Amino acid sequence: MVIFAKSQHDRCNPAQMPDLAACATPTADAIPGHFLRHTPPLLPEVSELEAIRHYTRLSQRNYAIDTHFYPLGSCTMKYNPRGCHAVATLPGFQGLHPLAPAAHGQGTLATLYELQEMLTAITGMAGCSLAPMAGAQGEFAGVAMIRAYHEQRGDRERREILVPSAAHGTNPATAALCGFTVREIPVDADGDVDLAALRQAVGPHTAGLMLTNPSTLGVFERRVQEIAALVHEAGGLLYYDGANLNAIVGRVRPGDMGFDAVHINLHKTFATPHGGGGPGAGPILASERLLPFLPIPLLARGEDGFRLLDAAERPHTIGRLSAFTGNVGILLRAYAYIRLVGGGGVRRIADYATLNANYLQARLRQAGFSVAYPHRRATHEFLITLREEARTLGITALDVAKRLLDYGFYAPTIYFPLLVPECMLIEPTETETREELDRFVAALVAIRQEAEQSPEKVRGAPHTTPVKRLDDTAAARKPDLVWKP
Amino acid sequence: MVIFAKSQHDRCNPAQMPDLAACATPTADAIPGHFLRHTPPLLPEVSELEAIRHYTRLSQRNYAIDTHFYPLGSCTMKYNPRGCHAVATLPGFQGLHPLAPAAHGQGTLATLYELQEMLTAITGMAGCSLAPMAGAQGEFAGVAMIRAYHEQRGDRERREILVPSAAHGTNPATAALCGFTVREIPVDADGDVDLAALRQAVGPHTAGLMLTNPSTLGVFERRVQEIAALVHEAGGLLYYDGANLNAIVGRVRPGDMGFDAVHINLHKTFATPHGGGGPGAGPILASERLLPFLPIPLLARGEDGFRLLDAAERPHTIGRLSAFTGNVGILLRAYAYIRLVGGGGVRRIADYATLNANYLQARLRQAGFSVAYPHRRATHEFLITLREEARTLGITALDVAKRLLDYGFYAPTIYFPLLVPECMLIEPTETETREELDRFVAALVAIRQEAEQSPEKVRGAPHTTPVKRLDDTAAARKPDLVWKP
Amino acid sequence: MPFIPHTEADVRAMLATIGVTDLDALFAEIPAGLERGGADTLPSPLNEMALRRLMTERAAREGSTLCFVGAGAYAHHIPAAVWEIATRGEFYSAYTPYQAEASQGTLQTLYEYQTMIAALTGMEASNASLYDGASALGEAILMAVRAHPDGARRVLLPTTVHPRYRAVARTLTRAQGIELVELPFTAGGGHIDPQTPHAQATEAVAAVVIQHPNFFGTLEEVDALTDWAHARGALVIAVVNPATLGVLVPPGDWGEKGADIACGDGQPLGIPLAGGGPYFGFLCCKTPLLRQMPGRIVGRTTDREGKEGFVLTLQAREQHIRRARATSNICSNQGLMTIAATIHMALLGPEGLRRVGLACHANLVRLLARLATIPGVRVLFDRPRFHEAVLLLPRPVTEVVTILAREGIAAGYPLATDYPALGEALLVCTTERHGAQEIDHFAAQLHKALGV
Amino acid sequence: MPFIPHTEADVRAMLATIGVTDLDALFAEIPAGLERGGADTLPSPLNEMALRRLMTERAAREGSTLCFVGAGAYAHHIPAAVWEIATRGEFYSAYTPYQAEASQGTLQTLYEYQTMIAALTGMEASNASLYDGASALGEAILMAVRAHPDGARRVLLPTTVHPRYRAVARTLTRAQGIELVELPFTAGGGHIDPQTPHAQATEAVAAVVIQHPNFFGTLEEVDALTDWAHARGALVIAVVNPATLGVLVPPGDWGEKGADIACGDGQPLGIPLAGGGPYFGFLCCKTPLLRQMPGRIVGRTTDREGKEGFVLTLQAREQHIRRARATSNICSNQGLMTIAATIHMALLGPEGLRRVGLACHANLVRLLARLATIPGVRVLFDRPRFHEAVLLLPRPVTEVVTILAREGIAAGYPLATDYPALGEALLVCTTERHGAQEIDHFAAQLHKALGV
Ligand SMILES: Cc1ncc(COP(=O)(O)O)c(C=O)c1O
Ligand SMILES: Cc1ncc(COP(=O)(O)O)c(C=O)c1O
Repeated sequence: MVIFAKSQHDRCNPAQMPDLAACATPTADAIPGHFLRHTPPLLPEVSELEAIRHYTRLSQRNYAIDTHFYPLGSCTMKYNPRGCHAVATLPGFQGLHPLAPAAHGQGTLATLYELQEMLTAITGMAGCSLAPMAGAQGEFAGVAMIRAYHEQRGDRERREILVPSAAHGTNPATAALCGFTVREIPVDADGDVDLAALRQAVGPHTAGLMLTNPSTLGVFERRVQEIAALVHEAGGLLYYDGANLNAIVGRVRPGDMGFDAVHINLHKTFATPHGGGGPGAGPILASERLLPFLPIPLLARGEDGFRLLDAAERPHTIGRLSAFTGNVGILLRAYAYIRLVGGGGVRRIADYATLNANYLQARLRQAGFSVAYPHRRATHEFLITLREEARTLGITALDVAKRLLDYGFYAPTIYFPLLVPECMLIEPTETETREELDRFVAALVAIRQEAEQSPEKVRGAPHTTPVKRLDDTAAARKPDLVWKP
Repeated sequence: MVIFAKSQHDRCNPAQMPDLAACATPTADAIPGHFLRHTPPLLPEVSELEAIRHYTRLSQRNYAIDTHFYPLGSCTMKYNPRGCHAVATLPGFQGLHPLAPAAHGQGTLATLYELQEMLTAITGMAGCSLAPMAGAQGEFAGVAMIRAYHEQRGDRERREILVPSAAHGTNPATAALCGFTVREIPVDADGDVDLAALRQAVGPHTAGLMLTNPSTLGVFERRVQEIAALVHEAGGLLYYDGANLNAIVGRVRPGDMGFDAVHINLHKTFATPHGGGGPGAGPILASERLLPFLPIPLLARGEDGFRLLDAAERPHTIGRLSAFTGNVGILLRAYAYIRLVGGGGVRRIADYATLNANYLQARLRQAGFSVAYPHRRATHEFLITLREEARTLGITALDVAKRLLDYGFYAPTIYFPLLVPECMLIEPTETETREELDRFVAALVAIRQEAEQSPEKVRGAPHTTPVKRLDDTAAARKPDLVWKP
Repeated sequence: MPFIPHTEADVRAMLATIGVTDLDALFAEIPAGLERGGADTLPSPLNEMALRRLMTERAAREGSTLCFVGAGAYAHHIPAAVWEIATRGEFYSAYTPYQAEASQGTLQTLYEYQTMIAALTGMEASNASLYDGASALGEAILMAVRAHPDGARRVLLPTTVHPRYRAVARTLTRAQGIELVELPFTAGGGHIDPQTPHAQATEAVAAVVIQHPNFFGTLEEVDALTDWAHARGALVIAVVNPATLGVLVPPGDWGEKGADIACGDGQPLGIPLAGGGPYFGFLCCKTPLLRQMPGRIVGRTTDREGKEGFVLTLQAREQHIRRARATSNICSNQGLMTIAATIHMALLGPEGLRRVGLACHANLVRLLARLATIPGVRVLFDRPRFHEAVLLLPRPVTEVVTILAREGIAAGYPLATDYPALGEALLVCTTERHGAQEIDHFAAQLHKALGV
Repeated sequence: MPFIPHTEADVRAMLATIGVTDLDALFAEIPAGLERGGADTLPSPLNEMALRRLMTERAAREGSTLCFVGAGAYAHHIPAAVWEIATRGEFYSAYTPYQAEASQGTLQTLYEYQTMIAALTGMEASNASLYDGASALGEAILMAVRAHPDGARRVLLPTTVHPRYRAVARTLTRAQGIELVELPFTAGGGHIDPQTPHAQATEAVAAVVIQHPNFFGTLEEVDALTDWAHARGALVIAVVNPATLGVLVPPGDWGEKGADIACGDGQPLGIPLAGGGPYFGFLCCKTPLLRQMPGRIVGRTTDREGKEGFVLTLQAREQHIRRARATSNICSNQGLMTIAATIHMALLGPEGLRRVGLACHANLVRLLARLATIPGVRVLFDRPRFHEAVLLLPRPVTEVVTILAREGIAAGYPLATDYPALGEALLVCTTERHGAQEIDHFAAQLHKALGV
């Protein structure tokens, strides 16, 4: 039941309301009547207890990292340390106005400055802006920088961004938003970029290439150096989508692979929470030649302490991405996480994420599941395809995904990548135990058995969730987006 | 599955461990070997994520005020404002050592002092000690004070405490702990103390009478003044068990009824949380003649600020009840609650708790349920008896209680009071809405209908909880109290 | 190993299952010479205890004890319950609700959010959030231009719109060949003269942006501006502060037909200042514009047994389906912030929000009355305003701000950089959190700092 | 009305259903003249915002930034996760788990608590908590006396037991005719001479209490004392700090047969100092004493389908069943605190707890080494000790403590009131939270305060 259905006219919470008697009554400065609202908005009128009960119970209708294994490929659902949350929400940080005098924000600014430096070291790049508020905004910043770079050189013919067909949807969408034409490059049977096709595609119209490495197919792009050389030789620049950094962080630096712009999803590799869809943070890093274009604000260390650099000091910047300093609270959490794991720990992230993925891949293969790229090592994630099961048993990846919910697991990614039919992109992350991975294998095996013996059980799944399978089609056909009394 | 079954040897959480390298290695002061433990204790070895997942999921297996209506009679399960929790756990309060120099605790001490004064005003007593850590400890303090009073006067023959048969179990248990013999006084058909029996019982051996008013039968003891006079005339003193204060707070003061000692359950009337069984707080208040005996520490206001009075300044005190200052965090929450509702709000508590109880009683009576004391007004709670249903349908109060869980309600108190067979002691509290009470009536009506039509459904309840009906008998016969590998 | 649960025995067994001898072997596909690390220069690990000590020291350095800065971020009271619930692990540590059946908590809350924010703004639909108010304006402009039937690419952007919102809008729309035309404000009122737009109406205009109350706190003639825009075939994009909408006419009711798009920052609805973020952008529209909306949208539907449930819907607009032709590149949004805002709005209700608005404004009136007694301090602009105002000071603003900062007071937002023509101008703001005592204290300290 | 959801329409309808005209009518049974209120003198209501302001000011007045006081309450690191989970509404706002099927969260957690605390102390059973360590000792003494086959009512209570624990034990046992005999400590070691008890052994002794480490931080000869007590037919009651039991031999293993009862305060297991409470008392015993145990006990059982589940058990010991013959009057205990402690122990594990103990002690060694360089400061007692020590100062302790308090340092617990014979003695304590820098700072400030 929605909260509006629990609303009762005139119910209110005086403990949460300003006491108007305590405020001087505005007279001279009274607001003219025609500016005033006459019908109150349809907000719920419920008691504090009712509100708490409603949202507490709603929360219980979620699966989350804190309650379930959540092997959602390309999303890096690892444990979000509560200690990071605790320090990021210390009252001093929480109460700071973003436009307070700089003398008032030195604790925050010092921390952000250090984070800027640490991310620069981790990626092997020349500089960093913490401004982007998610991966996609980091992509936007990076591609806008590439555009600004070519424009500044008067190189106005470069109107094309190359994107491997395996790329995440944000890559082409970003390129388009930045005014570029998107050209897709196919991948070969082993999941690597098709070099021949790339060679054909690059040229004087190439502004740049966007690459995720490891790719969203769960494999490491082995010829990344050749790719970089090809694009660079053609005068294009390289963009690194860092959403999959978890697989290599501390081991390989995007800067060393030859990338000119790199974004990092702090809400993936650096364990900040996903919050049911955000907020995240997508710091953007630049090679030497893209440095001038980084989005503002940037953090600088001066004589009087730390401060934010704005457009006056960064004349070539692509500009601002947010009204203030980006998702500061998320940046603080990522900083805290890096300090907790330390230098050695950053590398261990990749080691054990990769171990977990390869172990799970090996176990599933032994159990008879088809791995999409059987000749490849898994990275932090890997793909299986249920094409055979779909053909012989009439069971889709979606059915299996829904049935997994009944077994107490969130489902792997299935809507993506589009290249592999009936796929499951599985990313266990390093924070899960071997026992949990074994339980997951057992569940998949059991579901396949069910699919053979009582397929309607699988097709009708989920059975144990608060609602049964939901009708997406009806939702899109006749959108019901706001409640009406 | 218990957490020990999830344990894996050698798994640990370095983020939560001191770094021994950072500590000087003890050499001279090394602890001799025979003091050292050789086998590590059986604590779980789980990751931080596993611990969080385990206890988060366990928590979801509870009903609580924040998730369900919880009409548990005699327990006053009302909303526990989160604002009170927030202020009581401000870092300044949380970090204060109880034995820190007094200069360091002035914020806490000032607050406790004000609370002492406020409770004194609310009860109409002469003084207050915040020391007792729950209602039962408040009772202990009160009865120990009565004992000390008689002893100080050399009145050593008063070895009996009178307790109405309806009293809560803590009353006789407390009297016994204080070295008294307990004498039960019956109640009459209307739920009042049987005055004739009381007259017979009082005498020179009477140390005092313990009374809850309103009583645990959910009715106001109408002849409380006569009772007080009777006991006082016989030289005994009167103890007020304030567990039911919610019914009359702000309207009637125990001091005006003639009581000499009063405890208050802050975790009931003053909305501090119950925490699955505590902590609570049971401040004890005294009439003029019992003042010298109040337990220490007491709060005093001096020239240098507030301070705690100890035995040196309170020579007649019954002594200490805890190592430090009692359940300070709970006291802070109660203070915050009183400030939030204010003077007028304190009285409203009683008004609306009583309104809700009488409304629910009226609705249930209209629906055909038997009210235990049909000629009486309900106070903050009331009793129904399912004796008829038990006889005709073979359904017990326990069955109905369990079935209520399936309907999304915690069950009323049924193990108590022992005087009324197949009873349900129902206390809705003032923080529930009329709609919720109506839903509860509908559920009871539906369950009675089920009892007629498909009694096995009721007898087999609960059906929707994480476990089905549990075997208490087996638990007590062969106690399994600690897990063994 | 912090946050990695593997024991040595686990690692051995797992490597054996994979069929390799060590962890390095798992990285064999990485070309030789590329592996170089990068984490070596990072500090060694701290445990949570040490981290807490470090960060507590830093947080203690943040000195604002009294804040009169507004300018797009507002220090409102937030009920303790809001974040107690919003940070429950089930909300905090979930992902975007792709598997709807296992995400009903997030989904229903977002649906309720959409309903509430649409009700507040008087609009018909809402998405489930964008990054912040400024980027929401950028998206609103892109959306309006996409939706505009004539393909017009000019958008009127008054200088009374938050300067940083304008800056972000420029960043986000630059590559789309959109022309952002800035309208000047009146010297006396600090608002857009409803007559002024006529001068700009030489070419087709896709949209007119109206911030109300505007950046100076001044109330705009929203009815006249809206009707003018509509008469020209332009869409109206409202930029509003949701905390004012318990009191002020919602954009959906401006003029004859109401604004077409309403956006802004949701921070005033229960989100702490937190140094600038995370906040969240909201974006609402009338139904005809729905399919141009960027971002996640939640819809109500039924399950196979006819029971009510909630799903992400209209996904064909989004990057993961439509890729280069999506309505935006946004993927992660500010989910948790909208969950908090929903709880906040549910706790306040219509009456609570109304009182917040009235109290904010009443405090401003009180503050201005106090400041009127300080020689040389002048209040700029003579139009009706709402909880913010521009002061003109008789001493350089930067000096005054520095002096007050030492007293723990964040005095206001200096306007010199964004509006040099205004002179020594300081934008000040009050909310319901300012007590009479604090207002008096600020006035007294300001008086002292001015040395007059 | 704060926290009362009734609208005027509700009230009218409800009164009509009851059949009365106003609220006062509901109180008609209260004798005339008795109604007088009492809340009239209370202050008028504050909203949460104003309350927060008030309490934030007060909390800011609490000045300890550096604390070297122990004496029964210890400033340990508490993982953030502990209270994030423990204050989830489902734990925080539930009652004593009477309806087991709807309380499995609390019940299973308590069962796990019992297992952990029994494991730590090396005992066979545990209850689900008592109020605090001191009252737990009182209950342990009552329990031992009840259990003692000969009806002996003498209990040996060394003066090395926390003075306040002794005080509480006196309060709680006074009316039961129990004789608490205090044993003196050795001047050199600050411990009970294993020979001394012999002198007291003239009459039957029901129990001997041993605190270890004792109040001074000194380690007692627990094996010899335990064996001596058992040889005399007395039960042994151990008072222990659970945070030491990752390192020290648990009471269950003392001497030949081990202690019979172990109790103490659970505060060091994840409970904040919080001005003195709420903490929790733990009480463990060997199986034969189980039915004399006071307080709630949780047991594991099965449901009607054979599935594991948890219930309150052995309730026949308790006041609500046995009334005047119950094992105690306790009803509410400190439930939430044990839930937090359980999570804390699960996060630390055996190795974490061991390291906490070692680090606490290592810090003490460091502190004592630093203090040894200050002229006139002497460390009292030459026995092995654990993370607490008694200092003798060359200047009145109260003066020194006052001076250091001004610097934000809580220097220690002055022993003059409880042990006047010791002279200018100060009990100091270190935990794992003290960094080298803080220890050095304390030593430097102490040096300065002594003016030597
Ligand atoms: C490969 C890849 N790139 C980019 C993104 C976009 O990141 P964000 O959601 O933070 O905008 C994602 C998110 O899932 C991703 O998986
Ligand atoms: C009437 C009555 N008296 C005393 C008590 C004991 O209070 P506490 O549980 O706080 O010790 C209770 C608790 O339920 C009670 O209902």
